[in-house]
Amino acid sequence: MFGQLLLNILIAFLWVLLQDEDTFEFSTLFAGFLVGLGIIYVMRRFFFKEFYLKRAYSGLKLLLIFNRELISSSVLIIRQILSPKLNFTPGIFTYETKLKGDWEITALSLLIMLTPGSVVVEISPSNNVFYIHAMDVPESKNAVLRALTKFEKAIMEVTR
Amino acid sequence: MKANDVILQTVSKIAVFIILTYGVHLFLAGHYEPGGGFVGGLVLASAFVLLLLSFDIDTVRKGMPIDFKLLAAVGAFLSVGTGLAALAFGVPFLSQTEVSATLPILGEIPLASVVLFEAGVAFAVIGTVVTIIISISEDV
Amino acid sequence: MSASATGEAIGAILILAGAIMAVISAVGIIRFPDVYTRSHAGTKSATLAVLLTLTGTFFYFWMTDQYISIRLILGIVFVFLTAPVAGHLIVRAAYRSKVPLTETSVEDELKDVLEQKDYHDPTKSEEKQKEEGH
Amino acid sequence: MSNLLVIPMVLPLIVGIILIFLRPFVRTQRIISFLTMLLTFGVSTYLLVEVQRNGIQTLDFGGWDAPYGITFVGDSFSLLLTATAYFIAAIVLIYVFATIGEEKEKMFVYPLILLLLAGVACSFLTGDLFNLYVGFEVMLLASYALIVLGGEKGQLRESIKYVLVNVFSSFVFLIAIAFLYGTLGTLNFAQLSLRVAEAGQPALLTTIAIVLLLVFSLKAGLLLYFWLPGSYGAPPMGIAALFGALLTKVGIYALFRVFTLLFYHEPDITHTLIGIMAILTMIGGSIGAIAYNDLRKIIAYNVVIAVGFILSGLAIANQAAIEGSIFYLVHDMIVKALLFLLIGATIYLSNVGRLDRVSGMIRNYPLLGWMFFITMISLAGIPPLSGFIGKVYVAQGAIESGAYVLLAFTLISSIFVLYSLLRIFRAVFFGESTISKEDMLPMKKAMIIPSIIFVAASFALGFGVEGIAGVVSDAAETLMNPTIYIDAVLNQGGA
Amino acid sequence: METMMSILVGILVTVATYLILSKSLLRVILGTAIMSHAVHMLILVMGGFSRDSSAPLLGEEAASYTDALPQALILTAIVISFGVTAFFLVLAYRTYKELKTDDLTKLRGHDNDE
Amino acid sequence: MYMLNLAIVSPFIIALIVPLLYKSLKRVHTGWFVLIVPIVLFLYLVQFIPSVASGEVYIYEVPWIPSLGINFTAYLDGLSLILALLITGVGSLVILYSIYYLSKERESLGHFYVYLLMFMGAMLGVVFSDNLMVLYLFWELTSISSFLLIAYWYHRRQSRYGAQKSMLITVTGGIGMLAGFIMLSTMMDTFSIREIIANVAAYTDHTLFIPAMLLVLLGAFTKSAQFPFHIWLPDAMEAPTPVSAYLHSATMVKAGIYLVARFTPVFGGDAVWFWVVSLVGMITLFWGSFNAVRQTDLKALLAYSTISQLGLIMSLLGIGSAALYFDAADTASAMYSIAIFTALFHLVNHSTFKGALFMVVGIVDHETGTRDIRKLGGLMAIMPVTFTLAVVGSFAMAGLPPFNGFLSKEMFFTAVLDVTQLSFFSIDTWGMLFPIVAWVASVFTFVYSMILVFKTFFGKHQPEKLEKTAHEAPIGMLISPVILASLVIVFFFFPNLLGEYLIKPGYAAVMPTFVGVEGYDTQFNISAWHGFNTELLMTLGVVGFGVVLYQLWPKWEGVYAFFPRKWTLDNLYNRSLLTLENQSTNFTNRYMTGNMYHYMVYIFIAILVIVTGVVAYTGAISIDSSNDAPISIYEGFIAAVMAVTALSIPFAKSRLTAILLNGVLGYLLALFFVFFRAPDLALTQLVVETVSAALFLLCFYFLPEWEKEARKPRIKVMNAVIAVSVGTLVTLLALSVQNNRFFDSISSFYENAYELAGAQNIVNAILGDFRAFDTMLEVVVLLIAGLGVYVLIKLKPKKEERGQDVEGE
Amino acid sequence: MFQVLLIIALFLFATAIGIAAFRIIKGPSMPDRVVALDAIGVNLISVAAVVSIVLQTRAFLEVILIIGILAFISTIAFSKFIERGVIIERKRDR
Ligand code: NA
Ligand code: NA
Repeated sequence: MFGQLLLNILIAFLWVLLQDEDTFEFSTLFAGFLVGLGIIYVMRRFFFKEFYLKRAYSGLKLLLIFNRELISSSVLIIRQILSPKLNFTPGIFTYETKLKGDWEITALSLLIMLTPGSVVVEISPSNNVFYIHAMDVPESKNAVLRALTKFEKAIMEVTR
Repeated sequence: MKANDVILQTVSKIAVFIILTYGVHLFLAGHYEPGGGFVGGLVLASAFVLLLLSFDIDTVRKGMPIDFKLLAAVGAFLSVGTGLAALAFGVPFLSQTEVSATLPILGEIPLASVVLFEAGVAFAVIGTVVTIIISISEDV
Repeated sequence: MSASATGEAIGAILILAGAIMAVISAVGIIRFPDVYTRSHAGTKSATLAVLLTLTGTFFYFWMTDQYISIRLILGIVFVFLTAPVAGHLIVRAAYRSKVPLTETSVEDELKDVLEQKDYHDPTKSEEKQKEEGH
Repeated sequence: MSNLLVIPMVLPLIVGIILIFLRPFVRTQRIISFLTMLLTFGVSTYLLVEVQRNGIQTLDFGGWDAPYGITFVGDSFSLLLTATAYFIAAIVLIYVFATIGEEKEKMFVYPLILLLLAGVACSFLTGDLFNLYVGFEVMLLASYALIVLGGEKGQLRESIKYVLVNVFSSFVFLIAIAFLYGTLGTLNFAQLSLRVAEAGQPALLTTIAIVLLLVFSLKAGLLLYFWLPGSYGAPPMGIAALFGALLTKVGIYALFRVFTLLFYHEPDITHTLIGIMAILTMIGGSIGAIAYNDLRKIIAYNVVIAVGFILSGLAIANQAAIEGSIFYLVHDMIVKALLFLLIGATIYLSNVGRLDRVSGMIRNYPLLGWMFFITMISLAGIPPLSGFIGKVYVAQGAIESGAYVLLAFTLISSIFVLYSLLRIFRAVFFGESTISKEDMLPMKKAMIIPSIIFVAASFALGFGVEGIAGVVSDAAETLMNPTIYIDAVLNQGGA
Repeated sequence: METMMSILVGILVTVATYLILSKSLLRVILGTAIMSHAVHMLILVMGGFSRDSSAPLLGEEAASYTDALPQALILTAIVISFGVTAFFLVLAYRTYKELKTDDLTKLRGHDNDE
Repeated sequence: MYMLNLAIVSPFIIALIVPLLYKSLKRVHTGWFVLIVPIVLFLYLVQFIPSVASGEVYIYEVPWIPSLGINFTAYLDGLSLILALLITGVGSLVILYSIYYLSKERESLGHFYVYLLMFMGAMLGVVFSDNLMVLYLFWELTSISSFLLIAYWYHRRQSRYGAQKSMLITVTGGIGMLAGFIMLSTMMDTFSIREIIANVAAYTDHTLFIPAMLLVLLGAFTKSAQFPFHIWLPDAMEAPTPVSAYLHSATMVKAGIYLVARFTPVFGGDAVWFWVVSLVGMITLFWGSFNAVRQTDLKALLAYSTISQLGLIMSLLGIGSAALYFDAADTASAMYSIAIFTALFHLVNHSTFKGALFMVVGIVDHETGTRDIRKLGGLMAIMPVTFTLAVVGSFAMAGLPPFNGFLSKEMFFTAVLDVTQLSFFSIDTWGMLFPIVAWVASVFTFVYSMILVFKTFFGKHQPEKLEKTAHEAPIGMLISPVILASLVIVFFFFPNLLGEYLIKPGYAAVMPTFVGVEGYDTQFNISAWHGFNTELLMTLGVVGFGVVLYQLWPKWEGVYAFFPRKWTLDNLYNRSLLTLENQSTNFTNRYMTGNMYHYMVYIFIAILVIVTGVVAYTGAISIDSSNDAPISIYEGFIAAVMAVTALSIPFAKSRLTAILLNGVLGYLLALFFVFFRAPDLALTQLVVETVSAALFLLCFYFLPEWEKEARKPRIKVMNAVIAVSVGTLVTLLALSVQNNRFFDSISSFYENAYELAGAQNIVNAILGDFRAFDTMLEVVVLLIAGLGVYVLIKLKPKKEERGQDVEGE
Repeated sequence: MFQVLLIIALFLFATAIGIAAFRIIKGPSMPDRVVALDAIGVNLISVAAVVSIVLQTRAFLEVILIIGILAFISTIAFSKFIERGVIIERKRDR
């Protein structure tokens, strides 16, 4: 219930932003609210889970961690692309997570995948085992695992 | 092992909201910026397509029990109907009125018949595209 | 240095960086040995490239026109959100359609799991095997 | 401005859309669709009379003057064809009621027919080249949906060809529109005509005209009729009757419009080519009509022959020939519908589609047999039935222009028409009766009433030529004098 | 630019034509899809091209606008092509299901009478 | 006022109620009601004889299509009166005869009399119509009613065959005639025969004059069974005998004669007319008589005899037309014009004796069950009245006294002998052929006439070969032939009665310029005795040779072997129809293969040939790219990528690749839309491309993988050539258009979109307002596509359902 | 200078697109091609953004989000097709 309201307000603001008006108009927000109401009404049956957007700080921290990992692993992969001889050993390994629920799992997956050098190939039906493909297993597996635990912790700070 | 679509479905839910909002915006913006009934409708339809791809027909049906064929017909009816409305005023068929009313809360919105016309276009597009996609998908 | 010149400069740098990134990732798509590794280049590096470009464009319009484009922000968010999912789906599809890992691959912990738990994909017909050219 | 002019197009359109909502109520759908056709026929006829009184009717949609908006132009030619089309549609509907089956009735057959007619009417009435394309597409898509209605193997097989050819021709149409827009910068027929005239129809425009000629030839079945015999054999007969009566006629209409209003400056190239194509069409059609024992094929090739015949008039392009073509066009629309319905009834009653598998049906179904006989006579152009006067006028036009080859082929083709249908009559209706009294299927009234009406119409049109002679000569005069059309569209109200 | 575009249109038409002449229905449909690209591009090119014009949006307050009419025409044409392609594709698929072939040479019908 | 028009139409009106009478009054033979019609009409027409004989004509016009000059104009003069009296007079007798001939229990008389009345009305229409189009109308109606009457017993194969043959030949001729009529009317701007006759002098040098003449003759010759179109007549004998007597001997076949006579004032005097009419007539005369001799079926014999006699009349009309070459006052002209008189005289005579003979044969057939002379013989004793009638008819036919045939035969000899004295139309010694052919034909005529009488009525009676026990016909059946036979004799003894009141006015109608010239009244005195002149010697020779030939018949039968069966005209007709149908099937099957590929190849080739041809002819291609906007490097690069992508599609190994590549094309196209400053287009293109790709994927699950095109390299190369040519053509034309922008676009108007439509997006203003109609319809297109897809998927055929598979075949 | 840089950037993007197109043509596996298509989509976004600057218009910024949306949808569709053949299930057995 709360999540829906939140989302509605979110859409209303999104609406205001999309209008590209020079000044903020309450009427526009209201129009956006109506639009959101319509959309959410149409979509109401998809709300299986609720969504909380709190703990902005935790979120920001997560973002920072993520950015650092993003840049470092990007460098890694660019080096690999540009190295005259391709010399790496990719592979798939597993990782069992403590996270629970669709949103947490999804968030972690997104972070893993956005970090260059690692892709989630599968998630077990039980929602707890990640099968991850890494560019260079001996070298980056540990780095990925380290990043994973960092992400996991940061996510939990946000969600729990 | 069954494929686990949790990532896809979770992200799709968010994406669908963005797409739907964007679609409505495109539809209404058409008078001034790129967009309009057709593109708006198509984008809205693609939101449904995304839902269908991420979930399945039964789920989407349960979520939105709409007969899309009829939606298409409603759209066509609106488009032709706004044209016919002109007949009642003794002006040529499809004459669009150009009133941009300033309503108390909503502010200035283009209340032109063209909006109704475009809405018809959008409905028709959504209705048709989704009808086609669902019809094919169901035919196994 | 005027705001517009700054905008141009920041924009140009970011965009150029993005363009170079784009080419590099494209090279990766060409050079890497299998679809899994290519997907690292294709969906991740390219994502980074587009994020750079969009950010550059955003800054340009912001600095020169004082125009904050929500579309751009929305675009950035959207790409951030969806590009990894896309990558995940492609790789999973590749794996499930039995596209082999490159020979240099060292380990595959998924292989047994996928096969052992009576994994059977009914939609997989012969013609699809043929289609992948393997 | 007369909003009435849009009614022949928009009424079936809106009713067709509404009927989609009335899907489960078959009876209601029937009544409404039939009344709509009748009403639209009435309005078209009224407009036709109005044109005789007050000249060409125009309607600028949205109030945007030509050439900027889209304009509907109702002259005698277009309204005569529109009225005829609705008359035919109304009558054919009765046959459809009786034969199509509830399953298809619940699958939007009436909305689709109404939309088909809306497309046809749009094509007849529009004064805008691109809108003509759109009108074509409305008609074509409705026809695509109708041709596969039922999903039989044969239908699917032939529909593929029908759809592909039409899709392709639509592309070529767009290409031609693009070229014309590039050179002339406008889409309005009247303005196009002015600009072609002003430019003096140089070689490039003539070439583009030829591209358009090919486009409409594909649609009309002029020379490029390969798709036609199969397609017209595919759908349920009631639908096929509409196809046979209306679809090629729209292409023919477009050819007449384009090559009398726009590209009439180089007849040595364009009209000669039309003439050659018409001759080849008549030859191919004639040969095809006697080549098969399959009833559907025989009548489909008869459609082809008529296309060649009617376009002979355009190739000759003098007042008499054009008048003759218009007379013949109206006749052919009605009698082709009749022919299809009769063959439909024959196939239904005999349960056989070939002339070598059944005989003596005139003993079982005398009314059917005699109506077929009359239809045969009518199509052969024998007086006093409706085909005669058109034939005479085309021939007269040919003689006036010294087009003796065309004269010969038009006349010889009517012998082939006669022979091809005589083969059917002789084999199917004459001969020993093969259907015993016990096995005889009862003939539904609704199945035969439409044919009776069409036969009556053929007689009425034959005897009552005087009644439409004025309209036809006005139509031909308007076609022969582009200024009449241009003035009506571009100088309305003003000068 | 115009010459290059015209040649590109020609290439697309060539490919489309070649595909339309295929046996396989699928190739044919793909041919029509490519043909639609070619045609839309052609209409655009026929509208003319100038580097000095801006998009036909009056809000941009440009000195001159590019010709909007061909754009509107293409939009309509795109929509129609889409409808037709959808129908054609489904027709092909139904045909394949009923007749078990998508080979046009096998979809002859009973033309060979007598 | 319009009694005459009404008279013509009255048979049609009565025909409408005949089925009613037939159904409601089963006990009375329908013929009795029908009989009233011709009798009343005959009596009505008889009234006209005196006034017409004194030179009056009657015209009544009922407007039909006045604005086109097509009116129902009834025109009564001497010529039409002769024919009309024959039509109604012989008609009355035939109907009377038919009442006894056709059983009211077994036959569907309702149909029969409808056809017969229809024919009668049509025939009256032909002879009374002054308007060419109305004449044509009735002319074709006679063909149609003849068709129906021949096919009266349509369950018989031969009936259907004969009916179709006659219809095809006569209608074809009719259509030719129509062309001739239209040529005449186009030349002289009238449909009225009278006006044409009045104006023709100014048009004899018109280029259309001779074609019109030949076409009109085509109609006449086919209808009157002239060589080589005579072949339908013997097969028309499948009709019931009263029909043969009426249509195929006394009246319908005379329509062609009538037409030639009617148009003699138009075309007569022209060498072509003279030669064609007289020669065709002579050939027909000979060929008919020659073939009649070998017939074993009595009706077939009479059919060939009719052909022959029609040829005779035709040749007389041809010879007579020569008179018009000369000045009316010229005495020489009178000599030839007498042939016209003879023609009309023989026309009447022939109707009497041939009508009687048909009825006789009908009686024989009716009473014995056969018409085969090989089975017949010795009937003289059993059927004395019939025998007498046969003798009268046959001897008249053979040209023996004291029967009317003798008179006209003698006059015919006079006419052909006169031709030899002609010195015009470059006739020279060829003129001798006329009397020779005439004489030879007369010999054969004598022979078959004798065969008719002697093989049937003399010799041994062979009851075992007959289906029935022969006996004399009922009195009712004999009345009509007796009346006709009486006339045969009456006309011999009082020929001038006939000549004065009927033939002379008829002659006056054919040769109007000769009326009233010096000696006009005296030349038409018919007498049986002219002294021992050449004509009489010829007749004696005919009898002599005829008797010899008759006696020696089996010995010279072999002559016919010179005309191999394979090469008869009948065979020619049959084989050409068969060949036509077979070759049509072959030909059509060869190109209408049902293979879409072939159709597309034809279409592409047609486009290439025609457009390239016109381009080559007009020189439409003119290219100048100097004004092009410069290409940016990235645009060029994208274009190159697009080209490569497109070109690689045909080589794609899998459909998914192809669809992906197509998607790339679509996306890059969107990019070009961006380059071309078309944001709306780019948006739409992108979405549509994606949704289309989704559709492709949806359907792919069910569709087969695309295989490598299993085609011969030759075909692949051809396809490639076609494809490249089409592409090149489009490019060249596009470039030419860019070099030839004759006018500015109208679209600057739309730049006022904000003021006009309150919109800033011009494209949208066009779509939503200026050209909203297109948009509305495009929505409808989409809707239909959606419905179509839905219907296509949801409505599937139910297997094994009756009717379904027929509908769908 | 700025314009030149932009043109260079556009050229680079075009090159990237070209390379990706080459991968689509070459394959070898289907997922390879989808990866490349995705890359093209992403590069198109960049091009649209840069062209907006070159042409001094905001009109094409609309295109950016659209491409993002559509690239996402099409990649899902293609992946599902490769993986399961059916891209839209009637009922997911999950
Ligand atoms: Na990663
Ligand atoms: Na719009």
